[in-house]
Amino acid sequence: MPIDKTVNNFDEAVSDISDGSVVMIGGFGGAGGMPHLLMLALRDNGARNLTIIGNTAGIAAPTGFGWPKGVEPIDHAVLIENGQVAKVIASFPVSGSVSRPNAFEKGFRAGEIELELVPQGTLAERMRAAGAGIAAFYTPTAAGTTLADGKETRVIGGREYVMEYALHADFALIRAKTADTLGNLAYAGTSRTFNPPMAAAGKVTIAEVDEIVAPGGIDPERVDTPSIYVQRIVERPPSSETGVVLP
Amino acid sequence: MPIDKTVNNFDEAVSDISDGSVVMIGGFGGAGGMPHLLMLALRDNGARNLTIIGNTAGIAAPTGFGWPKGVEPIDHAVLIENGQVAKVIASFPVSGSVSRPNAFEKGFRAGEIELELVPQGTLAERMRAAGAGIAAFYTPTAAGTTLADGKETRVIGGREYVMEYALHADFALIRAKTADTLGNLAYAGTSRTFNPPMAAAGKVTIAEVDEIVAPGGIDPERVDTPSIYVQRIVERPPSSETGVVLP
Amino acid sequence: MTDPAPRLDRDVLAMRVAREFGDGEVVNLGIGIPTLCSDFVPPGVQLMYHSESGLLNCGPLADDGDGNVDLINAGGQFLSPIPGMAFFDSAEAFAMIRGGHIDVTVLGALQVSATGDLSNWFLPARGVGNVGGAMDLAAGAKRVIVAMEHNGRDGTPKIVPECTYPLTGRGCVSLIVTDIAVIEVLPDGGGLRLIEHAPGWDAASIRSNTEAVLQVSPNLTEITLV
Amino acid sequence: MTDPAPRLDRDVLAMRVAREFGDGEVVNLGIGIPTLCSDFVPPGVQLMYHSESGLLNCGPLADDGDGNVDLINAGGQFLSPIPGMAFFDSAEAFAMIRGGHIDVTVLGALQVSATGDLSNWFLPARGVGNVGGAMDLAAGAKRVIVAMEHNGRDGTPKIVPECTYPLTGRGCVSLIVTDIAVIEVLPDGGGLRLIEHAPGWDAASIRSNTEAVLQVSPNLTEITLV
Repeated sequence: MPIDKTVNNFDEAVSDISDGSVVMIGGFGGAGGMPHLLMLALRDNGARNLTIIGNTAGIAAPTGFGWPKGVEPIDHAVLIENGQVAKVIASFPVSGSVSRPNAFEKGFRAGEIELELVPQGTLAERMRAAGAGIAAFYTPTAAGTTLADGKETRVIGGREYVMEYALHADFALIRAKTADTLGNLAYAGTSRTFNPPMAAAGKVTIAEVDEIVAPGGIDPERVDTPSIYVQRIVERPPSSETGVVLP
Repeated sequence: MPIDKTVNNFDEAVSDISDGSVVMIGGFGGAGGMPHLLMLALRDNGARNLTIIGNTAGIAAPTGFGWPKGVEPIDHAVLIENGQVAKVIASFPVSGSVSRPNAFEKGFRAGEIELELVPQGTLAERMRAAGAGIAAFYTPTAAGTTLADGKETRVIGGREYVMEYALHADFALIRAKTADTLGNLAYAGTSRTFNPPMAAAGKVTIAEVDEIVAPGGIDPERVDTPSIYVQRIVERPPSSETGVVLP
Repeated sequence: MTDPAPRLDRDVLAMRVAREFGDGEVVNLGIGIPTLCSDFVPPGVQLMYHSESGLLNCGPLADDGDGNVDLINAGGQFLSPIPGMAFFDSAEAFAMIRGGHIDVTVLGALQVSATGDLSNWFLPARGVGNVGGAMDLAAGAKRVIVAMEHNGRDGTPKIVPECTYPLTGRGCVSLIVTDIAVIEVLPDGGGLRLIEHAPGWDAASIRSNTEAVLQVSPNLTEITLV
Repeated sequence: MTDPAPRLDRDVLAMRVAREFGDGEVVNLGIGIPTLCSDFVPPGVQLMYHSESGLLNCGPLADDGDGNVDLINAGGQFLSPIPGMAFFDSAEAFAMIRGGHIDVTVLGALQVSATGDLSNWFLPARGVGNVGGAMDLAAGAKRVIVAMEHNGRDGTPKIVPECTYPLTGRGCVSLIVTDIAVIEVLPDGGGLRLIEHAPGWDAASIRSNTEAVLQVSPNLTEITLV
C-alpha cells in the first residue's frame, strides 16, 4: 500500500491521547509554529492529568507575545484553563509581566500544577537526545545554579558540567508549513524552534500543517523533518470552516 | 565592512595548517561531498604528523567506492602516501577487500600510523557534541564490545551505555555545493554526511564549494550549514584550470 | 557429513528475508545478501529505505553510467531518485538509527551466538577492520535480522554458543535466516529455536551444522516464499 | 547620598555597549536595554545577529502591521527579512550558543558579583520565573556583557560581593556597562576594575553606589561614545 499518513480531522488525530499522557507542544511561544487546532482538539478530547512539555506554558494571552494585534491567542492556556494539566516542563512558563499572570501561573500558585523548569537549550537538547538514542549528556548550562540542584555534575577538561537525561513524550503535537503524504515536513522561517526535536522525541508525532502535498511536492533538499519521525499529518481547513481565527 | 569569507585559492585556504594539526576531512568515502582540492592543497602544504579524522582513511583508490568508472580517485590517500599522517580517527579506515589494501592499511601494518576506530554514528555524534558544547554523552552503541574497552559505562533505564567524549579539530576541510559570501552552505543529495557536524566541530572550518553566490543566493530555508560554523570558503575553478579531473 | 539437499542460493535466502518486512516499515539493508532483499519485497508491501549515507527513501540502483556522485547508498553504489526522498547529514542519519526509528535492519554475520550476540565486523586474521555503522545498527534498530550462509567456506558452523570473533553487539539479533534454516532468537537468553528448514533438510541435519543448542519449534515447517 | 550628575539614559548606555562589538562578530542581544544596542552599532562594523528563535542574520524590527508570525526574535517581536538569513531549530540554535559560536551576548542583570557571577532570571518575591535561554547564553557565549542600571529602583546596589538572587551562571560576566560606569571583571577571581565613569561621576561616587570592592584603573577615563 502506498504510505499515506494523512488523518482526516483534528479530533481523530488526537483521539488516543488519554489521562496521564505526556504531550509535547511545538513552537516557541508566539503564533508561529504552534499547533493551534491540535491543542483545541486535545481540549475537546478532555484527557486529564497531562504532562505538557514546551518552551512556554502559554504566555501569549496576557502579553501578545509573537501574535499579531487584534487576534485572540490560542496556546497551552486552553488546556490549563480546562483543568487538564498536572505538570508543565518548560523554560519560559510564565508571562513576562508580574502583573499579568497567565493561566499556568495561577494554577501553579494554587498548587494545582507542578513545574519542572529547564533552561531552553537544555530542554531542546534533552528532546534531541531522546530522538537520537542518547540516554544522557553533559552540558555546561546551569552548572553552579539552583537548576543543577540534585543533579550529577562532573568536571571535564577543567570545567563543570551537569548531567541531563533524555526527555521523551508519548505524543508530540507539532506544526509545519507543508507535509507530503509520507510525512516529510518543511517549516517556515523562525517557526521551526522546538518542532523538529519534538518530532524525533515523540513516540507518536502528529503534525498540523497548512498543506499536504504528494511525495515530490517538497524538494528533497528542503525536507526539515524526515518522515521517519512523523506518524500522523493533518491539514488545517480554512478559517471559514473551523470558525477559529488564526494568523 | 561587509562580511566576505571568500579565500582566493586553495593553497592560501590551508596555509596555516601545520605540523601536528588535527584535521577533519568531510564526506562519506566516495567522490561526493569530499574536499578534493583542499586535500591536494594540504598535500602541497606538506604539514606532517597530522591527525586526520574522517569516515574513511581513503578507500576509493583500491575499490572505486562511490567514484564513477574511469576517474582516478582523490582522497585521504594523497596525504597518507605523502607521509603526512601520524594518526587516523575513522569508522571505515581500510578497503573492503583484504587483497587490495589501501595506503592507510600499509602504513598501519608498517607501524607508521596509529588508528582510533570509532563506530560511524558515534563518530558523527562526537563531532556534533563538540560543535554543540556537549562535553560527553552516553550511547548504547558498542556497549559490550571491544570498542568500549577502557571506557566508562553506565546503566540507564536498565540498558548499558558507553560514555563518549566530544571530538574537536583544529581544522575542518569540508565540501558543499554552494556558499554565499557570508559562509552559509547548501549541499547536494547524499553529499552532506560528515560535512555539517565537522563544520561545527572545527575551530577553523574551510569549505570547498562549486559556487560562491551573494547573500540571498541561497534560500534561507535551504541553508544546511549556517555561516556561524564556517570561517573560509573557496570556489573550485574549472578542471581546465587546475588540470585535476574531478567527477 | 554431506548435505542432505542443496542449500538455498543467495536470491532465495533474500526472498525469505524479504517476507519479514511489514507494510510501511523503515528498513536499513547491510552490504551483500541483505542488499538483495530489496529485489524481493512482496507485492503490497511498501518500504521506506534508510541509508547511513544520509538518505530516506530512494529508487533502485542507477543504471550503469547514470551514476551521480551525490546520490549513493552506504555501499557507495549509485542510486536513482524517487519522489519523496529526504537528505540529511551523518549525525541525523545515526540519530535515526540509535534513536530506534529503524524498524528492521538486515545484516550479514561472521557468527551469531545462542543469546543473539552478533559478530560481523572484525576478522582477527586481518588485524584491522571497518566497523562502519554496524554497531550503531545492532544497538539501535528495533529488529535485527541476520542473513548469512549457515556455515563458513570451510564448513565451520557460524551459529555458536558464544562468539569467538569480536562482537558487534550483545543480544541484538532476533532472527537468523540462513541457506538451510530460519532460527528465532528467544528473548531474555532463552536460546535459539529452529522454525523453518530448507527443502530436504531436517532438524538433525541442521543441528549437525550448528554449534549452538537448537530447540525445535513444534510447528517446524519447510521454508516457503509465498 | 545624591547623585553628583545625571545618569546616562538607556540609549546612551546602549551606545556605549555597542562600541564593544567587533566587525564581523556574531552577537546575541537579550531583551530590554541589550536589544537597543543594535540601533547604535558603529559605522564600519557589520554584525551577524543570532536569535534563540532559530535565526542567524536578520533585518530591523518590522514596521507595525508588517509582522509575519514566522519571522520573530526571541522577544516575540516581528522582524524584517534580509538577504543571507539562515533558519534552524531550537536544538541547533542552542548548539550554536553552548558550542561557543556566539562572540558576544549582552544581557540584563538583577545582580553581578565581584567574581562575575550573574543573577538575572529569578525574583524570589514572585516565586516562579522564566529561565529561557539566559543560562545557556551565560555558559556558552565567548563574551558576556551586562548592560543594566547601576542601582535598583529603590537605589539598592546591583554590583555586590556575592549574588543573593539565584544565579544564572558563575564567573561568566566579563564587562559591566551601567548608567554611571564601565567595569571590567578581572579573570580568575581577580575582582572588579572601574575603567570608565559617566560625565560628572568619579570613583568615589561610583563606589558609594557599589557594594562590591571596586579597583580603579590607572587609566580611568570618562565614558566616550566615539
